Amino acid sequence: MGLIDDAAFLLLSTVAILSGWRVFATDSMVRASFLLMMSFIAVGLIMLLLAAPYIGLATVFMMAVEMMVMALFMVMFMMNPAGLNPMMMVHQHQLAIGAGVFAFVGLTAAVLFTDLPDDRVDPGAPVVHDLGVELLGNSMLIFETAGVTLLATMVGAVVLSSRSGRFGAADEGSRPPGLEVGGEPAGRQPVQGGGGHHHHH
Amino acid sequence: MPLGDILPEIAVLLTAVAVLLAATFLPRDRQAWCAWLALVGIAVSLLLCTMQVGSSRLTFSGVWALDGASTWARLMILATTAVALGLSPDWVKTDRRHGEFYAVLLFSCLGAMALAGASDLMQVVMGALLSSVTGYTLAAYHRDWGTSVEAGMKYFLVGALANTVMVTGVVLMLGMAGTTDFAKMETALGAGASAPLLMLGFGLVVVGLAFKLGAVPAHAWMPDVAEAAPVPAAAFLTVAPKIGAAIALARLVDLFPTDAFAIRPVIAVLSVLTMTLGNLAALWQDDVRRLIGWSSVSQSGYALMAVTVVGLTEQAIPALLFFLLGYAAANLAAFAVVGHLRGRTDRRDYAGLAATRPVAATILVLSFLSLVGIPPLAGFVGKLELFVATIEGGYAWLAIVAIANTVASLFYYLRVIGPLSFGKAEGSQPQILGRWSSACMTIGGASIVVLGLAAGTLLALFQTASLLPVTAS
Amino acid sequence: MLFLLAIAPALGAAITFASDMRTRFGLATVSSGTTGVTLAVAIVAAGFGWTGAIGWSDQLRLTAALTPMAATMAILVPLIALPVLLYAAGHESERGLKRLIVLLLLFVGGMELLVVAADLLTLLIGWEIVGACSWALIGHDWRDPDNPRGGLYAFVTTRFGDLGLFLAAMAAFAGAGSFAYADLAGLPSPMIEMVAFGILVSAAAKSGQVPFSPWLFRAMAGPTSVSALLHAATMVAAGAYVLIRLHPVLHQEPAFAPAAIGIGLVTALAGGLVAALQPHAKKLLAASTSAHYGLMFVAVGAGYPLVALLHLVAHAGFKALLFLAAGIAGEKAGTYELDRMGFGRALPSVAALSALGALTLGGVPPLAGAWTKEEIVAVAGHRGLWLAAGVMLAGGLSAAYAARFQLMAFGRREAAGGSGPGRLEYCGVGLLAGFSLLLSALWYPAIHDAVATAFGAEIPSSTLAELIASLALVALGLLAGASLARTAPALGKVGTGAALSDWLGLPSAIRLGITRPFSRLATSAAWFDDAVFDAVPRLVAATGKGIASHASLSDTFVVDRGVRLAAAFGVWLARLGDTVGEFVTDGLPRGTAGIVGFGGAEARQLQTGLTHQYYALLGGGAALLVVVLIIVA
Amino acid sequence: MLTLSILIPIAGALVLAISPKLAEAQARFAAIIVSAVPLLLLVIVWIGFDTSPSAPAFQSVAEAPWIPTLGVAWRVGVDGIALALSLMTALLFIAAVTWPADTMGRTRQYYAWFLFLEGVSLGLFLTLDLLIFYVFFDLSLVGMYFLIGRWGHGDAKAAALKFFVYTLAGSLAILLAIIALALSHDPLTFDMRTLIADQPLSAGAGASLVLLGFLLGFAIKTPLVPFHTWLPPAHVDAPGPASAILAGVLLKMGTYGIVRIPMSMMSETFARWALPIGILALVSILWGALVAFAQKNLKRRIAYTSVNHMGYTVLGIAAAGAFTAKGSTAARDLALTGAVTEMVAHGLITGSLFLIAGAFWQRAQSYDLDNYGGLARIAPKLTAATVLATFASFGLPALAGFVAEFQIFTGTFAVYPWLAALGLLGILITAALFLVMVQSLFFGDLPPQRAHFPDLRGPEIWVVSVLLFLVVLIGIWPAWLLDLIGAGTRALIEGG
Amino acid sequence: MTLTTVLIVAAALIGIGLYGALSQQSFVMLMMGLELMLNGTLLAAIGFWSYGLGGAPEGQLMAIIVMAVMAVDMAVGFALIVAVYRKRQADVTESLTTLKN
Repeated sequence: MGLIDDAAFLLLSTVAILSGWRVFATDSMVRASFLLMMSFIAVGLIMLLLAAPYIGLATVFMMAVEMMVMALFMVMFMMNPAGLNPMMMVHQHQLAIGAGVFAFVGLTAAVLFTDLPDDRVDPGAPVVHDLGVELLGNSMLIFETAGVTLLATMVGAVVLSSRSGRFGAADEGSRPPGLEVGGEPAGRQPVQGGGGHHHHH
Repeated sequence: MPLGDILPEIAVLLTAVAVLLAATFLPRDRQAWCAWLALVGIAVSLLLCTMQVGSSRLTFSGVWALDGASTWARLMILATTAVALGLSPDWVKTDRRHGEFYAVLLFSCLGAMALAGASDLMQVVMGALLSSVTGYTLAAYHRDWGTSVEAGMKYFLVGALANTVMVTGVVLMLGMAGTTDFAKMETALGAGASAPLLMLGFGLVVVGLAFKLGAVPAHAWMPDVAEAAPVPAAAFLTVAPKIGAAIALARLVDLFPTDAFAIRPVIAVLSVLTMTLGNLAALWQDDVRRLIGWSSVSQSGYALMAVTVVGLTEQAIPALLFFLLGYAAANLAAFAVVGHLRGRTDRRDYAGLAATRPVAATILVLSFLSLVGIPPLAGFVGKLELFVATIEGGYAWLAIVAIANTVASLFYYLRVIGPLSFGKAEGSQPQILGRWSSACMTIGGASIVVLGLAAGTLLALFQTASLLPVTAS
Repeated sequence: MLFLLAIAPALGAAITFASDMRTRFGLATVSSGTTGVTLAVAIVAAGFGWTGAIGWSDQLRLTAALTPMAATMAILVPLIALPVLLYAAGHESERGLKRLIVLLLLFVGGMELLVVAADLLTLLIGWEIVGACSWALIGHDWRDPDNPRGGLYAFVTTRFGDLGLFLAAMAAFAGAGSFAYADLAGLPSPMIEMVAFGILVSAAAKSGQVPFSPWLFRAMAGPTSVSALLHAATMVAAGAYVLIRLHPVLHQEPAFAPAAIGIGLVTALAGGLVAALQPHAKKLLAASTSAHYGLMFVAVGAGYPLVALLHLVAHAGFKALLFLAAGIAGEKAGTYELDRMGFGRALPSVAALSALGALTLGGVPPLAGAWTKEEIVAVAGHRGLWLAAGVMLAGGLSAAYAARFQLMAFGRREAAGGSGPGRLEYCGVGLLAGFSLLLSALWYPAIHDAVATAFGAEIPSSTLAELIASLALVALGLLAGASLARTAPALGKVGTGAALSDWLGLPSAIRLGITRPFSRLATSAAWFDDAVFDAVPRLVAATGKGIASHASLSDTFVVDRGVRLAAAFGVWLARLGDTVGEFVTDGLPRGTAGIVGFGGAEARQLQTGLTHQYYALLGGGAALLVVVLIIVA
Repeated sequence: MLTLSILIPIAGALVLAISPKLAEAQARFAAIIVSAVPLLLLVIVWIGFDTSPSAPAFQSVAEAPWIPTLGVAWRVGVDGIALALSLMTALLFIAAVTWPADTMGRTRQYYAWFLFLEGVSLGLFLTLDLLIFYVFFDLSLVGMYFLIGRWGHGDAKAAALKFFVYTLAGSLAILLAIIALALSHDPLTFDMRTLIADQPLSAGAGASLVLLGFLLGFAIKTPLVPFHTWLPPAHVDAPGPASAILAGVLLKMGTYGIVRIPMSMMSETFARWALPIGILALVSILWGALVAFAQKNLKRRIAYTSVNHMGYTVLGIAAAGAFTAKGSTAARDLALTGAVTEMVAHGLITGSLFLIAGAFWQRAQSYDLDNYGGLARIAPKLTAATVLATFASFGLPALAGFVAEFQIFTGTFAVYPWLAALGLLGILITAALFLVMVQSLFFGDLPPQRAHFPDLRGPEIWVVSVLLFLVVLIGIWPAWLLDLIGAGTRALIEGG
Repeated sequence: MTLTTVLIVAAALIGIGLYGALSQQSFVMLMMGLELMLNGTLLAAIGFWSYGLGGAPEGQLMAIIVMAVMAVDMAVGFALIVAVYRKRQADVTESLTTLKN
């Protein structure tokens, strides 16, 4: 059991890390999102190994859905139609690598230098049940807040992204009042009046 | 389930939902009704919250703190929301979906309140998250205005990283302390074990809260939002989340025993960096809104002074509360003036305002002087309390740094006040937004003065304000 | 009550000022009335032994009292002032005449206060009022900027001396807790020196002793009557008077006598020489004043204040007389250059009166001045032969310039012409001449013995040898003076003579050594103040004004400022090497301002608008925070 | 009574600011009336003031809570020192308000700010609470900032900004020191009387630091060299009446503060630092005089003499505070009485001088001494007033300045002989510089462009006459003033 | 498979995520970096739950919260990306530089 678990963990973590790394090494966004999904699924499976069936599965499913959405998004909105063209857009690369390595090394060091708690979960414990009790008991308020947050997120996301509303184009007139009535609003404005430009190689 | 303990929040939530529904069904020219509806909700909530004054207990299995700090902070947040709501209708009325604006504002208010009352790291995370997502939305609400969406996007990007960092920190702290419940954590930390991973987690949580607070190193959004978000949103976002986060951070710092962990000096350094950076960056600012934004950063630094000495002196919590109150009043008044003047923001455009719009000019001057800490305005009493607390807490050097910063800050406020008072107006009289902005402005200006003069009463109330789970020794 | 003596003239001045009296006669009436009343009060006060006291606070009390010598002085002042004021009312230009009279009366009042003072505070008050009045009087005709400049010079010089009196008062308080003369007797050691020398210095300054003498020349910018009063009975006399009055105290300090004698003798000789060379009538008389007060200093130093007082009285009479006469001559000539005068024919009566004064000045017996001078020779002789010789020499010089003055001013050179002096002027001159003549009675042993008894002091008698030697020198002096007047009328106008005649070059030495360096110092200080102390706010402002870009920032701040600082440093070092320390300490605020302004610009650069850099900032900050937290923990 | 004399002008200012219908003349008249009320009230207090040695130090005391949790309350009361200064302040404000000024079309605001400043200044002198003291200290900056910035000339905005920023730095240092001082007392209180009685912070490095905070703040406000550079521009660019108030009243806040706070409340520490303070004062005396001597600008010249005069004041205070050092009680009492008298005298004298300087600007828009000359011809009254004021300023006897300076020097000499002796040079230099100034303004030739330079007129004559009358009165018969001041200094010196 | 190894794997994911967040120009890719960080955090949470907390339900709750954060960030993030793209045609951080200093 132990050996198999260890082997599975090794394999899954390798997959998680490698695919995670590949996310930023591929030149297609769609591919990147599928790689990310892979990483998530690997982590979800590790969680299953860690005796967290509910969370593990939730992760797997949620992320699968989420990555689909992401891929869809890229196809729908982004400058890279179909998201299939090769592309690689990075900045402050050295620094980013350094930061990543630093974060990894630092966290690892902290982990190694810390006297970690050791209190294994009882394999037979009704973990899902416990979670349910927690959610509707002790941590009720947190759960409720999370619910409100999701509601607020939906409202916000809809407001920001919807193209048209009940009264026509949703964003028409959605700007500050003019400095004089009917005039232009005060303050700085984008140089090209809102035009961005793309950074293709 | 002690629902009674969160009645004010429930009131806000229900109002938000009601506003949302109303926004969906009301005809376009009646969308402003949503604002009044929201105001009524806030009023009810304020009333309910007032009834909680004096209570000091943990509820919802220790997740929610009903103590002086929380109650007063939530009252301030509600009042802030009310002012922002009052400013809003005239400002966003050209927007076709401004009904939702009020709803999001209410949700955001809820988030800040959740932060202020949170007595559990997970609740802190949720509060921060709720406050953040609504904040992004508010900042980017002018979807047809380039800088507004830019500000929202930047706010989001900084916030997303900060929240991620915070969540990581919370996980680490949970792992090391075995709990996220403050009361239990206090016991765990009382043992004095300072594992690297725990400190790491704490540091990351501090960064996450620094984002809400607008403190270094996650302050970058503050000037952008102040400059480009809709003015009511800017007014709200530079104030309300800060109040919540300051209380949350104070609560967190208070968990650590005063002798075993050297976290307070670190907070002090953060405070110094924040106030200095904010002031320096504001020094040559020509855009008044941005200037207020940077000054808000520096004010976060001052607020951190009180957080530094939490647990070291009884004055820390009264100082923090009153400082936040004074800051909120002054900042809201300043934004109200800007809003009232239809977003007028170039420093040079303010020339001669004292002659053309004397009331607005007076209130702006008052609010700036209050932010400097000129007596007897509210800001003065706040700073006084801060100085008393820091000196009593053994951080006199911090007070000296704050003083140097205050002097520097006077310089840039005067860069606005000067032309405003002494300059010659060019062109016609500046146009204004409407009666509601005028009312907000007046309320803000009056409260700066009244809060200063009536400081005694309030401070006496704050004096008894407890901070659970640890009461200041 | 005694303060009435000072208040009376001041009151007269106030009444004159308030009235719209403008005529010469009217002013003459008022002024003679006032001085007359003052004289009467003085006599009554002396007779009844009045005293006075005004309490300012527990520690400050103004007191007044008269000793016999003080009483003499109190009477002398109005006595001289009366004729001088009459003369002034008749002689001086009508423009501003009222102001002149008012100020002269105030002047008298100040002097009286000084005379009756019985403590250093009261003395100081009178002392400085006299000084201030002299400023206003010398600069009386302010339309010519030279006159107020003369007043300024006089005032500042004498005020420098006044500092000595301040010092004396301070030391008295520190030592005795009181300013009263009576309490000065037992002062402990460092205090008594300060009192003695402080008073000596201020007396020397007031009395035009070396090295303060040049101010008397500058004081000649004032009207003649002012000069007459100034030299005879008020301002200048105050110096000698205070030494006489405080002699008992001053003599406690053993070093006082040699110092006073030294100053006095040097001034007497130098003054005599300068006077002998002077081509300017009034300056000649002014130098002679210094010289004669020098003689009084010698007398006081030698321990005979009464002798000094008597010489002061005699001097007051003839010197006022001579000034008034010189004024008349000067008026006629339109200048005070001696070689342009010679009004023996034109103004015979004035010439005769002047001759009386000149002979008294020259020390020709049996006139009063001769007797008092011989007394000084005698007291000097008690001190040592060399001192007596010095005094005799001074007497010889005195005779020489007296002769020169008389012969040049009132010699018979020009025919009569134009009008003579008016009645009021005659009146003044005549009264003074009478006074001088009257004093000659001192030659009678009975009289001077009576005086000695009255004052309770000893009057030494001079030896015959001294008398003969002295009179021989006087005769020699007269001859020399006469011949100089004939053979070298332009003496002292050009060349070495001119240089020497202006106080032997002392004024230029003062100018080069004190005035100019001071004014340079002040200018440098002002520059320093602007350039360095003010650096903090100015730099902040400067950064705000013109400096937008980073490059220009560094240019202005580093390069330009460096250059400026270096240059400034050089100048500063050159000028004021000793204040380098200040410069260095002030680099700190200057630098702070620079950094703050800089920091302001730099801090904004942090906010690049590029989100990924905010990310780096956030990440870096978090990393730093965490690392510090872990390390500290 | 005292509270009223603070609040009435402030209320008057508010009313004036918000009554748009008022005509210019009405506003001015109202302001004069309101500004006179505090003087009246204070005179009443003065009449009832007991100067006998057995009387309590602080009289007419009143108290109302403000922030009880911090021990802050509205406490007012006067001792001899405060009463003398507040009387002078009230008088000078009437003078400044009455002085005809160019209000640049904003008459109501102009007078409102003056009244505001009057209330604030009186508050500072009358309060017995440290924090209220600070409140008024700061508010005085605000009032003056607006007066200079709005009604100044030249580079007024910059001068006002510099003034505000520089002096705020000082006042914040004071705030910290105040807090530290109050915290050292258990329980926390800002009551001056308690702190004077208890001397809570008596020794140690902490006490020195607190003292340093006070001194820095007050040295900036006073100002002492080298913290004085805000003063000249503020003066030069301020309107005449504002300059008069700045020099006459605001500078006194610094010296009064030194007397009232560090010297009274931490006398041991102050005594230890008295010598350095005295040296700083000496430097100010000499430096102020020296720099003033070189100024070509009328107002700058007067401004620098203020540095010099405040140096005298601080010198006297330093000597008076050096109680563990040598020097008898009488001498220290004399020095302190002199210092306070100097504050009053300087207020009156320099107040008049700046008003006169303001008259020059109003008539000819120039302060350059080289642009003037021979004015005695056409402006005899102006000449007389100026001469009298300058004489008083350089300490001529029979005028107020002498009474003050003589006491300072005499008192100081007994404690620090060298400082006093060197300080004497100051009165020589100031004499020279003022006489040169008088000379170049009034004597010599009249430049043709000044041919129509008007003499003092109307209210100007009255204002200057009253001020200078007091200067003369104090010079000749100062007993009434010294008695009042002495009541305060006696309690301080002998009680400490 | 111990807590240490799990945490190290989590650290690796966080490190990579941070790299992505810092290096990617495109908003979407940047967000992927953040997601990857959260992924690591999620793993750490469950690791702690499993090995250190004795199965205390708070660990699981924490994991749910991490997921909530992910979801919320995603949702609002995409909404914003849409809004920005529509108004500014911008999809990389470098395009948004109006607000600075």
